[in-house]
Amino acid sequence: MDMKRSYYEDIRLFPSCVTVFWAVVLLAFLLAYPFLFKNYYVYMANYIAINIIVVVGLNLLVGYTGQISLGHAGFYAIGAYATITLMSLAGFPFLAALICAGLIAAAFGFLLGLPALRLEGPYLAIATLGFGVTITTIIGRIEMLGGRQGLHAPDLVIMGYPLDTDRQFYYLVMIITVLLVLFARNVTKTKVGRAFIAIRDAHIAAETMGVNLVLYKTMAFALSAFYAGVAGGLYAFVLRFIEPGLFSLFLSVFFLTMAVAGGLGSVMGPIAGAIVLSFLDLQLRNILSIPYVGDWLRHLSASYFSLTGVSNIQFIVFGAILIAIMLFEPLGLYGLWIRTKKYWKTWPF
Amino acid sequence: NAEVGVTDTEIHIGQWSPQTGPAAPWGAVARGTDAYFKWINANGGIHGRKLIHHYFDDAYNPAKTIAGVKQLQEQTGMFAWASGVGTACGLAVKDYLMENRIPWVGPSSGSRHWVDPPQKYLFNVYPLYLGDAQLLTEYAITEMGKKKIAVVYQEDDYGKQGLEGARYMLKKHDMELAEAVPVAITDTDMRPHAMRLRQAEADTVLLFVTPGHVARVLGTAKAMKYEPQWMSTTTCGDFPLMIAITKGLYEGVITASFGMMDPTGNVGEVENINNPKHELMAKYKKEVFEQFAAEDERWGYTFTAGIGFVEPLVEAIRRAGRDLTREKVVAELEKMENFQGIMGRINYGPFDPQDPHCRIGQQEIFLQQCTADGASKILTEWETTKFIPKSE
Amino acid sequence: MGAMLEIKNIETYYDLIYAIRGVSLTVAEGNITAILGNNGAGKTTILRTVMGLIEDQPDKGTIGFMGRRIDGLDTEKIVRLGISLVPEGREVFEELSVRENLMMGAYTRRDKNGVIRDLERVFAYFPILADRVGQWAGTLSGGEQQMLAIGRALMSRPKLLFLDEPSLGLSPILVKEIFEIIKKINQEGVTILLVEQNAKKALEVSDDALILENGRFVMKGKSRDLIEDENVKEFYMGVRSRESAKGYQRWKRKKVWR
Amino acid sequence: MIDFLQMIISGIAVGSSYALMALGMVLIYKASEVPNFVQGEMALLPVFIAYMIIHSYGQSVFAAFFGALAFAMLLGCLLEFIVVRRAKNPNILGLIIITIGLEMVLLGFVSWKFGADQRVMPFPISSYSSVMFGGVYISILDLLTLVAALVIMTGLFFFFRFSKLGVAMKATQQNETAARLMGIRTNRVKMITWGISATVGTVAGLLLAPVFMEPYMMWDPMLKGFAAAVIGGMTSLPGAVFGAYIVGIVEHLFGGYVSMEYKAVVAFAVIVLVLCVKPSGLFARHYVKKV
Amino acid sequence: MTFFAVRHLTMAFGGLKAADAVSFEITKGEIYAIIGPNGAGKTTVFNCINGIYPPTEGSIIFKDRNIRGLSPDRVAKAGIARTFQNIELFSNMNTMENIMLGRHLFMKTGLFRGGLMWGKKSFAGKEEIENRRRVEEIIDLLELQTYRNKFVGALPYGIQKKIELGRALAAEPELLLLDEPCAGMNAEEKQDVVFWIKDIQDMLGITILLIEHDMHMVMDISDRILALNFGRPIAEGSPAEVSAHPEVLAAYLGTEEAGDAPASAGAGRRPA
Ligand SMILES: Nc1ncnc2c1ncn2[C@@H]1O[C@H](COP(=O)(O)OP(=O)(O)OP(=O)(O)O)[C@@H](O)[C@H]1O
Ligand SMILES: Nc1ncnc2c1ncn2[C@@H]1O[C@H](COP(=O)(O)OP(=O)(O)OP(=O)(O)O)[C@@H](O)[C@H]1O
Ligand SMILES: [Mg+2]
Ligand SMILES: [Mg+2]
Repeated sequence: MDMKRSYYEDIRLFPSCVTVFWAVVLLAFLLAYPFLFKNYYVYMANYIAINIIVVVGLNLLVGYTGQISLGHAGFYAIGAYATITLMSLAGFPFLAALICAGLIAAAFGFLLGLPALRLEGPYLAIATLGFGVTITTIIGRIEMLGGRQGLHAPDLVIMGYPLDTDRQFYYLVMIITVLLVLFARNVTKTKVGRAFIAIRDAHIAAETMGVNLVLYKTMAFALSAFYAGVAGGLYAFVLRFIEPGLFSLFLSVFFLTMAVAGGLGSVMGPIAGAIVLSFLDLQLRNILSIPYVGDWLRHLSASYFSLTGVSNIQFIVFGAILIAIMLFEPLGLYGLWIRTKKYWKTWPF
Repeated sequence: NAEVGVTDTEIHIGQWSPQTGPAAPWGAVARGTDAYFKWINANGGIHGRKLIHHYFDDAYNPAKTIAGVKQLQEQTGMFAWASGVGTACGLAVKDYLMENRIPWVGPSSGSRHWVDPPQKYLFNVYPLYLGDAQLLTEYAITEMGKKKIAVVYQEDDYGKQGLEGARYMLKKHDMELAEAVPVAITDTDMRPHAMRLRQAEADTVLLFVTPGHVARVLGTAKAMKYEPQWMSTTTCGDFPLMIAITKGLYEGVITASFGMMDPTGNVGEVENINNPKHELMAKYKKEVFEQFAAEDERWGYTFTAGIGFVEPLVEAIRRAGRDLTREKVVAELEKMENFQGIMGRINYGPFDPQDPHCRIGQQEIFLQQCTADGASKILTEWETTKFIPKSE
Repeated sequence: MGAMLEIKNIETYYDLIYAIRGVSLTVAEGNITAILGNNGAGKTTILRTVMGLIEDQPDKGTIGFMGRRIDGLDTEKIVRLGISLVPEGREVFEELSVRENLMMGAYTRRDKNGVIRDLERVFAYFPILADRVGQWAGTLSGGEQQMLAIGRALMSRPKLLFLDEPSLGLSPILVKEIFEIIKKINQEGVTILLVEQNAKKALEVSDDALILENGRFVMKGKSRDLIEDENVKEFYMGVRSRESAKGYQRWKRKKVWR
Repeated sequence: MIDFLQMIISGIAVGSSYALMALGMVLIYKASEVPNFVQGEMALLPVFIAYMIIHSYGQSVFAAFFGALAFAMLLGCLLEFIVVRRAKNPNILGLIIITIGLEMVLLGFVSWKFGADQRVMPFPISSYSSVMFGGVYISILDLLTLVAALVIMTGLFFFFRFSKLGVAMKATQQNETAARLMGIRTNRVKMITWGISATVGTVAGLLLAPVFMEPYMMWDPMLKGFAAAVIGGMTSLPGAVFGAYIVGIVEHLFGGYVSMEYKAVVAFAVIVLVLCVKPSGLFARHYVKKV
Repeated sequence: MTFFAVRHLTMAFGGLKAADAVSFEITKGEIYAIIGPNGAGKTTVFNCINGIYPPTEGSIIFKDRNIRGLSPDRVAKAGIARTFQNIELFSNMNTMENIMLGRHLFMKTGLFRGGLMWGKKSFAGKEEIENRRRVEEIIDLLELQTYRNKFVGALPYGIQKKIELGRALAAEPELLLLDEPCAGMNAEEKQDVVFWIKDIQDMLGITILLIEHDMHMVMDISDRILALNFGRPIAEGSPAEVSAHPEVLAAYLGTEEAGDAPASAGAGRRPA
């Protein structure tokens, strides 16, 4: 029986030496990454890291607090626009602008959290969805924010060091990502995180145990929006150009997909989801250049479908992968991981 | 050879386009380019080198455009970039391409952003939307004697610059715009828009929207018994297509055109994209389209534009000779004067950061009117339009 | 009387949890059979297994109902064969009215008049349900929901009725009544398999009884014999509690069954 | 005044197609509690099939439409049977993701098979002719849509209110285990619901296609239909139709009198307002869990 | 000082008065039980006390303060904890975390201090450990050790009831509301619960308000009993008094005669 040798064991970051080892390996890998891979992959890592931030934040809301959001692209947009505007119009330094942008997004999250207090299920879904599309519509109308033409990001300088290549930006993004992920992980292990889960599982009971529903629900919204806002600010500098069309409903749906397919209610799950699905999203458009498969698909298209529409195969594959994940592993990629672990534990029996 | 993207036998050229998503109809541009390059290669290539065309699907999403451009540029190495659909997508990669001094020729949208401010390595081909609007407005006022002109515009560069061009021309005539109706790209219900136009009693309506929206606006207005003179842009100039998707309502609509048929000396005559009188077009149809396009490809404006937008690039590569470098290509492009393929005449000049005209390329267009069977009645000669700089 | 339900050596898993460890049981036609056991012994699991509610289970063993094998059949089919379950925790349709809930119980029946008669019968057993007939079942009190669940099961006129802790949360008078009703239903020809915590009442009303522990039967017999058994008395009927509650007698005896 | 009436009428006209989508959504929500994101594409594929029947096999429009509706029924059933049913212990979010996945597959399939070309569906009556009531125009196609929406709503309403299968659908949604214990073949019930829902959606699709057809044509009606269903209460059929008319009329009045630019999003603002007052929509009883 | 009192509490759902002018008072340290037939309004009274339902009328006094109209979390803060009739556990947490949630009110870790829990010396770390110690005490008391790291969703009913009790205890309430703590337990387990309730009263000094249908238990441990029927109090007093009260006998306990005629008065219709 696992007896309480020390109370701290359950909550500490590295439950065993093995995890410390793997964490160090991971950290070393992350440090060396830009030197191991071509620039494009560094760019991709930045892109994925940013998705990780959003999805980890979204998971705090969806996975832990049980509130659905189809409007995270809105917070993301707010973060991106606020960062650039604060820098170019108000002359904020980057990090300050980024944090302020996160806070502005959080303020919007708080506001959205208020009507969300009484809503659930599809009602909440549509309200948040409405928020997402409204925000981008409004941004698209504000000339100061570049309207539909979009905005270019200003030059990025941190404490005198210009960061204009993807490699330089990589370290900044990684530091922020790791910090935010650890923060989220700690939140979920302490009082606030428990309150979130309690609200999700049995909100009446949570209330009678002293959890202030208004406070914690809006806090979940604000926190999650903060993550999206910070990620949005970073995203503006990964792309170096933003326009309202980027922050479409599809993006919100995509965030949610990453969170759910990765596995809700865990911190590792969304990370896995963000990595796998972002990668798929970027790489599937090359599906026709895979040797043999591509030729076969072209052949198939020529005889039964249309060659002009052949690129749409990526949707079919992407959709099918989503369905497969959810059908075979309702807990998402994280569930898969747990199962594999269980399996190997008993290996070779 | 030291230049990126050029080997002894190959020249790598990249392009992005939406093959999927709501903007997928524009994907035919890249497929046109592709067929054109294949045709060139089949005819011996350029100075012994084949053109290797890498086009990828970005689904009209700037984020994916950036990713794809970086991937191709950094992994395979592109010598130059051709065309590329979408203003936002182009804007997203513009800085990257320019900072790396990679030539980019013929973005397939008529946005002022490509030339204002001009960029050394970016050569515009598509006549600006500002020009379409000017010519259409001018024609409506002076030739047709219209009094109340309204604009339906998409809420992006395309629509807004069209609106700006129309306003510019109306001001010259001391007239006011009767109504400006914005359309969101996601709108499918055009009844409110048609209502607005009818309320304003506009006798002429300029449509700066996609073909799909045009079809819906025309149909809805017709059901309300509102039938003004409709006008539209090069974007909606594919008459056979428009006649089909409007079930014939497109008859009589006037649009601007950037080429594909030759108005010179033919004014008042009827031309047909399927049996063009334009010699080069006829040739392309027979040799490029019929041999190298996919079986289900449609011979239409979008496809042919894919050829037209890259003709200057191919020409410049040809002129640069066997010893190919980017600088040489740029130099050749700058020297280009009155070059004409299937579009209008194209002129560039030595790079001058103050003068957009050195990169604007084509500045002339003409007007055509749709006949009942989808052919074009040509209304004007080539007309040179004026560049309107950003107002701030 | 022959065996109506015959369970042979079934084993059931919840994923990796081995919940039922080889259980055999026969329910004789016309009898009331009771299963007793601690929390988590697996009583509910047996019922759910028989009803086909646990996917891909039982893992081993066979279940026969009136001479026909029913393991592996869909729940719907099993219900249509004439078995009905009053599930633990009531499981009423919260957003349907009381009447609609009851009518759902008669879903598989085609005889309209019979259904109406049975509805009357249920209202006669549980008059309070007649008062609440239009109310959403989710807003009923706990006991009312329990009555509704039993009534609903009766509406399908089952040959064999499973009751999973029917007295849970009922007031003493209702507990008494429920057991009377159970007896009455039984006398009307319905065979009953009863799972109960209230051992005394269950043993009084039933013909046969079994005691389940940790997924195995540890005792079987006629109810009137078990009722006299010392161990059963002490652990399941709480004879001792009478004297001790206020006396802080907090010693505990280990249960030894074999 | 005429303008105002025209806006109301136009709002109702566009609301009718939202209403059909909303009805489809409500049906599936009633049976499986899924906000069904594949609703639009379940209609899209049959519409394109109808187009194919007309153009590739030269059949009459009526035959094609009939074929499309039959195909929709089959498609809905198949989606449920092949995919949705296979979900192990599905939770709402999982099901949303599955429907989104299905949406991608079907949309990809249609775009792959038919290309991105824009087209229109032949239709027995001209899609542009209209009738006039005292200065207010309404196109015949719109009128047809309106009638279809009301007829289908009434039919479904009575079906749910009075048929045993209707109540069984509700029961299935609320507590599937218990429903199975009642002998309700929940799988079959759900399958049929999906079939009916797809068919209702296809009616909307077929009535939109004569004006314009492309692979993305159903996305906006689907979203608006979803919005309408939510305003109406997600489980109420009359609510869905009513909500759809609210959305349509508000959009038109807003577009006509206030701002065209925000017309596309005004529906969502209305929703948030409505939900602030009635968290479960206008027509559904708000059920608060009892402890 | 009034420790706890309910005065003229009325709760109406539409036309139905689930609680109708209920009044009673509890002194500190006693065990007070509410009994009554199913649907009599017992749980409704609890829900009103907790602030889950807004009472239509009446007042609820706790330590000289009217807590009617406070939100449930405020009521909890004032020192009232409860368990539920139909188990409301956080099914995706394990036993320990469930009980840890009971410590919610005692923990000061907010978002920031929680997120910045770097090590056991940090504020949040220290606080976690400290509260964990309290939780372990409760786990020991209720003999839940084997279930400590198990997800509660799949645990047996009786264990879940115990965990709920533990969670309520973790909040260190002054007044503990127990809604049918023994339902679904066998005799032996019931006995354990009885002991625990006594312990809670004696050792922790917590006042207990109890709903229960098991008359043996109620008679055994409660100091005073209130009987409700159709939302109205019908009898109050010591166990002996109440159990002898004729109305209680008729409506709730059932006399021997009533037992012979099942479909009779017991679940009786509301008097006209
Ligand atoms: N869904 C489930 N997943 C995993 N384990 C389960 C599940 N349901 C029950 N179990 C486990 O199976 C065992 C038997 O449970 P079961 O509910 O059958 O007991 P029971 O005898 O009915 O208890 P009670 O008297 O509390 O109702 C228990 O140990 C329980 O933890
Ligand atoms: N939210 C509600 N809406 C409508 N009626 C309700 C609501 N909550 C309770 N009721 C009704 O109030 C009455 C009292 O319910 P309550 O749950 O308080 O009973 P109870 O005394 O706890 O019974 P039991 O012992 O069966 O749990 C019941 O008739 C119930 O139907
Ligand atoms: Mg059980
Ligand atoms: Mg109760």
